Amino acid sequence: MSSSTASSPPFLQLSNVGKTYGGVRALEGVDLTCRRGSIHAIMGENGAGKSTLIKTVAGVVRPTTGEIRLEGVPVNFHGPAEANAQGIVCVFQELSLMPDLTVADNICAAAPPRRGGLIDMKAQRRIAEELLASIGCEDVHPLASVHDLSLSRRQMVEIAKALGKKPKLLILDEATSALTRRDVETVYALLERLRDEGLCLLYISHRQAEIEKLADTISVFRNGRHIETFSKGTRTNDEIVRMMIGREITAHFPPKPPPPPASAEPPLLSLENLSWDRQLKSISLDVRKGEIVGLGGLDGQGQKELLLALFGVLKGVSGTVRINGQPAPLHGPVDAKERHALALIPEDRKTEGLMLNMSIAENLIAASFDKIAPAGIVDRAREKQAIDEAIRRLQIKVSDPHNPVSTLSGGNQQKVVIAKWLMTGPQVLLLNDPTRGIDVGTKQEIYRLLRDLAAEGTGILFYSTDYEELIGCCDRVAVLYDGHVVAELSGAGLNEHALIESALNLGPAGAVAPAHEEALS
Amino acid sequence: MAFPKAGRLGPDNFPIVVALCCIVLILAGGSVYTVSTNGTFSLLSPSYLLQQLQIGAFLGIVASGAMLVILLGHIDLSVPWTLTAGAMMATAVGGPLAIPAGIATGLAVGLVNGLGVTLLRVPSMIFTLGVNAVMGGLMVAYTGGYAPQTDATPLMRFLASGRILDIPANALLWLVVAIAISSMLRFTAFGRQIYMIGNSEAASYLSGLRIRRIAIATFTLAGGLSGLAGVLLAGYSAKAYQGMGEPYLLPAIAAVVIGGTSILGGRGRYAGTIVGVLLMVLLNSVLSIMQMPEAGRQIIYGVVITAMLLIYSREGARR
Amino acid sequence: MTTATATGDIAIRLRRHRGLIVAVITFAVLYGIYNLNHPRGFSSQVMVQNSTEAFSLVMLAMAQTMPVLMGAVDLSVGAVMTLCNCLASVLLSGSPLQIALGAVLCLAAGTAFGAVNGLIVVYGRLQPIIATLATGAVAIGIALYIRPTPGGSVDDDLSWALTNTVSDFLETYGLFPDGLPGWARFVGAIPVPLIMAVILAFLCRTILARTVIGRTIYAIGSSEGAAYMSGLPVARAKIAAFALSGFFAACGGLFFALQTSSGNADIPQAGAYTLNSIAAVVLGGTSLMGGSGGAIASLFGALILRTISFSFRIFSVDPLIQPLVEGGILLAIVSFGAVHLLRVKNTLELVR
Amino acid sequence: VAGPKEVSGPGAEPACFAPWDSSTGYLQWPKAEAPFKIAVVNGFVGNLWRIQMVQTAKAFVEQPDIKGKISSFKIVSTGNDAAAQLGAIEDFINQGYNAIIVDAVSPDGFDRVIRLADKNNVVIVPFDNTLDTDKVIQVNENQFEMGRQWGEFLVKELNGKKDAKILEVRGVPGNSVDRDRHEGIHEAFKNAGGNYQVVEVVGNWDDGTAQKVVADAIAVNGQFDAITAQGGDTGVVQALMAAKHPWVPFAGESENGFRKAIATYSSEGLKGLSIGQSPGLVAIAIKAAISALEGYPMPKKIAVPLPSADYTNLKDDVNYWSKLPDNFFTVNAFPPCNVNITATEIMSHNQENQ
Ligand SMILES: Nc1ncnc2c1ncn2[C@@H]1O[C@H](COP(=O)(O)OP(=O)(O)OP(=O)(O)O)[C@@H](O)[C@H]1O
Ligand SMILES: Nc1ncnc2c1ncn2[C@@H]1O[C@H](COP(=O)(O)OP(=O)(O)OP(=O)(O)O)[C@@H](O)[C@H]1O
Ligand SMILES: [Mg+2]
Ligand SMILES: [Mg+2]
Repeated sequence: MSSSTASSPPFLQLSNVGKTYGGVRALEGVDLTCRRGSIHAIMGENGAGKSTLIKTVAGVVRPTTGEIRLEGVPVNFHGPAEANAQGIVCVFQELSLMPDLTVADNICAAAPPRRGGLIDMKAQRRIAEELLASIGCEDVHPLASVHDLSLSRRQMVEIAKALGKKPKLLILDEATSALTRRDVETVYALLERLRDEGLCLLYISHRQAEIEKLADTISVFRNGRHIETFSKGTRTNDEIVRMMIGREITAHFPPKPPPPPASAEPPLLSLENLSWDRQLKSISLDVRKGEIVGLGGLDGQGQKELLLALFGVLKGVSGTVRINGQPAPLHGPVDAKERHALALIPEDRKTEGLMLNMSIAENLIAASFDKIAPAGIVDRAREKQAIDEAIRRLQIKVSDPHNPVSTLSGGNQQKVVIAKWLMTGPQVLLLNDPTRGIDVGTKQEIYRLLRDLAAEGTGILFYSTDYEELIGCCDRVAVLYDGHVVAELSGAGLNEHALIESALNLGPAGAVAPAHEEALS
Repeated sequence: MAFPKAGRLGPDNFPIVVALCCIVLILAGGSVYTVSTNGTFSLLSPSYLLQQLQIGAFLGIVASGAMLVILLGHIDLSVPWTLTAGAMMATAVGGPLAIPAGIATGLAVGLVNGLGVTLLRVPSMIFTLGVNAVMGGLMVAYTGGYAPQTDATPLMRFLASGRILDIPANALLWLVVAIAISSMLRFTAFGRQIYMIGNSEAASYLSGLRIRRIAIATFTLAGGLSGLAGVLLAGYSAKAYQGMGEPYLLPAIAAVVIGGTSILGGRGRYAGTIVGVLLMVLLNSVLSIMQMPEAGRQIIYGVVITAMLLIYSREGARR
Repeated sequence: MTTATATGDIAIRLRRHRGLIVAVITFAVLYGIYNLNHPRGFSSQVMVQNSTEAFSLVMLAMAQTMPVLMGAVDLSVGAVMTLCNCLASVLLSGSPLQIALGAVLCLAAGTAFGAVNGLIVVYGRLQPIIATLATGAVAIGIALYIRPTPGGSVDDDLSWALTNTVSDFLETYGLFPDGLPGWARFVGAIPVPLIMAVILAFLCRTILARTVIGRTIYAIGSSEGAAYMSGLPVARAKIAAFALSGFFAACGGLFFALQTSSGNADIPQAGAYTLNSIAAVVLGGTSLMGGSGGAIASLFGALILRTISFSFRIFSVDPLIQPLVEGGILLAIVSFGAVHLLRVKNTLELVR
Repeated sequence: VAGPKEVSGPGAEPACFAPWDSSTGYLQWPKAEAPFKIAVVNGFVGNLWRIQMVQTAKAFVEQPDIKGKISSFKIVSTGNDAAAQLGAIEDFINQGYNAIIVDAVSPDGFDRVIRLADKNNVVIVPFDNTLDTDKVIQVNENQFEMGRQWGEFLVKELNGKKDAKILEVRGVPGNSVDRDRHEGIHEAFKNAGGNYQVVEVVGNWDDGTAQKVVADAIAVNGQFDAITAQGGDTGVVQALMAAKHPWVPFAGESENGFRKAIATYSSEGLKGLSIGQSPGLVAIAIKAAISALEGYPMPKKIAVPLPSADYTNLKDDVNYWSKLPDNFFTVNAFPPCNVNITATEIMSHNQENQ
């Protein structure tokens, strides 16, 4: 422990905290201490127990064993409301905004300003405006419904909401995973200011760069156990990674093959002047066999819509899509899957990717009935074989494929989604930020998998908010800005500087569209 | 999880066992009554039990349709007048085409339900309510304007109240329906996909399932089962009449839920529905035999359902 | 953000209240047509009649709004109304004090029954739709026990005073023996049930829009998990929502007793009211998924439903075609909501 | 002051508008100007009885002697909702209708509309499901008497068997008709002085329900010596046949199916009595309303003769129709009232309409 203030008790102290879900030990014998005026990062691979740890502190789950002390006093919360009352505020990994309520209602949800016993709408609006302004989100209207906001705006609203509770201990559980670069800067500045004001901050992220920049203390978790706590800079990155996954990691990204020679063969997927609503503007793009094409840019510039459009989810898309040179009209997911062998890994795995209450096995076969039930009757043997193969291929950590998929950790859930689609044998794979909230180890597995698929001839279109990932993993990156492709980067031109420059539309091509504040999507 | 491994008391089997115990309790309670009044154990006689099976078969067939729709995450409130319309059309057409006409009527109403729910995206609870009102209106207008024939054909009568080897013919028909539906739910892509859509429509859609077609087919099938029940009921009563469907809506839903199917969809076993139906029918019959006044009957009805569901949910919480 | 958002505010509010606006316009059109064709259209008598007839359904629509905003359904509202109707037929007579006490008891009974529903849903973890289906049977059973056959007595004066205009009310109780003061003459033509319905609807709206419990009700419908994580009193709000549902159902039952001067444990009637309450809420534009909509919207939904049946008294429609027309109009109005599908360009929004 | 005056009899056309009993009072309204505006406010419409009633009303006002007296005629059905029914009545009062015929959803609760009707000199005539009030004129068959005749018939057919086991299939619980008929039946049993064992089941006047509960009752109680059912009689007959229960004396309603069964099986022991509530009551109610509007004194309670037929006097195409559906209610015409629309006429009337 690097703590030196021995006189006063530490702000937060966990001793021997453990939590089991049925047979699963999510946490075991955790001892942890957090001081005021520090940003304390928690690291660990998927399923390491980070979220569970946070939930025990925030009163969402009751620990099965152990004790939590706040400023030396043992506490036992019956729900997040009680924790909030003690100044423990958490921004959870799964957003806790109510989508149908207004931004102001959300921000002031639990303790709205009141006058004469009734909620004071004017005061509430003022508070919301002030909080939003303090994190640089003046573009969010306090009366807008949250469901009209983009994911990155929602995360900012979530942060504003947490700040409104006047926290003493602020916990951010992957709260910045979808933030745009610019927001991240604002949030960094904010967090540092809060630290200087004497708050205790717990910060969970899978982005090593963020932690390097922000944290002063780092704790690493593995398999529900606290491995070590140390000050930033006392360990190398490789050492940290080894602590997290318990083994050596060699190269971060698999090597890229040399660019294929220009061929007369038509591209696998070819978009021409694709437009939709106000969010996609005349997009032209090719994906060749065996190529991984990235989609870059700030969040909410049309990347998500482009993937949905290709999968036939959007109505009123104009322009042409060709697959292997043949025009491929976009009729819907069924058509995309069965006729064109497309696959989409959606944005939100909990609601769009998985049937959470169903078993892992059922989820794996969900897209492959034409394979395992050729005549409409499920072939049990084929089903079992397909499931086993999928679990093996993606190394999904399951004790029993008949358990509900909701019992898996985030990373393993994502693997289930990917495995489900690989089972269909897609020729084009569309990925919407597949590594969001996934640990380095799993990320690496996914990168390698993508590379292997490409080598087998699959075309991959890959949207990510992580620049490093785009650079390391993609052969070529199309950067979107306000629905336009503003740059296509490849080879040496594919670097962080160029990515950021074109994402902000500052490139030599100049402003394609008038500067447009991304607010309502 | 929809398909627990055989041999263990999974969360989907627990309600079935509890409901079976409840059935035993009902029969025991009823027998205490018959012994004290008549000195007989008539509730345990094969003839009484077979008769309950015969009466239960109608509810069983309606509940089969209700279960499919509930598994899909919807509800069908159009059962009363769909059933009646099936019966009235069957008797109006008469002759060898009577039964197909009745079932076809049900299928048609179910198709309309399915189209409304999937294409118009009106919540099923409200759309089927509207369809029920429209069907009621149609039948009133039809009866008033055309004075239709309402006598059941001999085949309908035989299917509803005949016996084969002393077993009620309609119970055998229910058995056929039961086998067909439970194997459909277990072994066919269609059945599995009903569960998936019931669990998450968005995920099913993005998995490339034909969610509309499956939903329409499910509603249509449920409508057809209501039509079939109408045909049989007309055979049982030897005629079709307006109010015949009313007593089947809520008991069917109750039977499905008592059988352990989640009212939210995506989870449940057909065996549960069978047990739920038998429970409802026996409870009704025993209360009628005991000459229980309506007030007490309603209270017992409510308390039994609540108590059983509380037991299920406690069990669910324990896991 | 002071000047620039003035128009933005209006646009955003219109967007948030689209359902309500559609309901108000639909009602205005239907009700306008009815009155224009009525021999005594737009008169006080017609308003008295219409508001008396609509009152109980409006209350049940309020009662149903609470659970529906949470994404639940209460299938016991009709039964609780019937129970309170039967109770009132026993309790609403005697001295003014006894009557007042009786009314309070009825409302308390309805509220308590609703609270029990809430407790079963929260602590028994049952799905509301099925739990209330079962408790509704219990409520009807108790109602039948209290009043095995229709009948009972309700104070005549109170019944007359509350089902007529303000001036009738004042006259009945002789509040102004020397003639009505100016203000009373001014408001004298307004029906008392209309005033009560508006007050209760605004009470309901205020609870929903301006209290933490109300906000939690919306939050639960929007995302229950998020509401819990946000530290909102989820369990308390659920129980409160069902208790309030019981309270408004009791208001409906109480008025029903005043209107009919009797109690009647009529099972089909209870069922009809329950189903109509759901239809009213939906016609008001409140989503059965919860999270959006409101009390005022449901008020108009109930009025639309009533106005549809008013029309048969004005226009000559073959009596045996009327049920078909009524069902058809209901189906058409709810299907009309499908036009918004034409605007949806992202089909994923449809399957949520 | 507006409203009817209490007067003493005799009233108009006593053969048709027969007073209930000697104590029945009379009401007289001020004479109104013909032609009249008349409305029928029905409750529930989803069964054949009500449909037949509506058709009878429509046909009746088309008859030459009535047509001239009516300027506007409307029928609405409000469903199972007392508030809507009361509202419809009030609405018709507001619209200036002269008379409103009501098949009431509830026997109580009409105080307010009766008060309004009196204020406006509107005649309200409840029929079939009548009201517990003496402030209006009402038209009905005597339900208690019907029950008593059923009971007496069974007593007679039991040929002095005093310890007989009798099955009584009751109607909708809580309804006053069910109560009155039940009391009439038991009055007859009591007067006969026997030691009858009566098993009651609830058939809700519904064939399907009646059939089920009778099947249960037979399975548990064995054979009965006699049966009485308030409705759903064809269902009861079906249950007897299914259980191979021997035919026994059976007193019940007037569905065509029940009369067909009596006609077919009376020789085998189904000695039946059929008395029923007639949908034709609505015609008498309309006629009574017109008579009241013309200023004649009218009995507060008009007893329509019980249309009765038993196994000894059933005749095909006269009081039952072997070719017509079971559901049909056989009795529709009341000659003393000049109400001569028979059940079959209603059907052919419709068929011509097609
Ligand atoms: N409700 C639950 N029921 C059963 N097991 C659970 C539950 N929640 C979490 N677990 C299990 O507890 C372990 C720790 O999960 P947790 O969500 O804390 O991991 P994490 O470190 O936050 O992972 P990630 O980085 O993927 O979010 C995992 O194995 C997970 O499967
Ligand atoms: N004066 C105000 N200043 C700031 N915010 C306001 C103001 N009035 C309303 N709001 C916000 O706008 C939202 C809509 O509220 P408002 O009360 O105006 O509409 P409403 O008609 O009450 O809505 P509903 O019908 O849903 O109850 C509220 O949730 C609140 O957040
Ligand atoms: Mg986590
Ligand atoms: Mg508001």
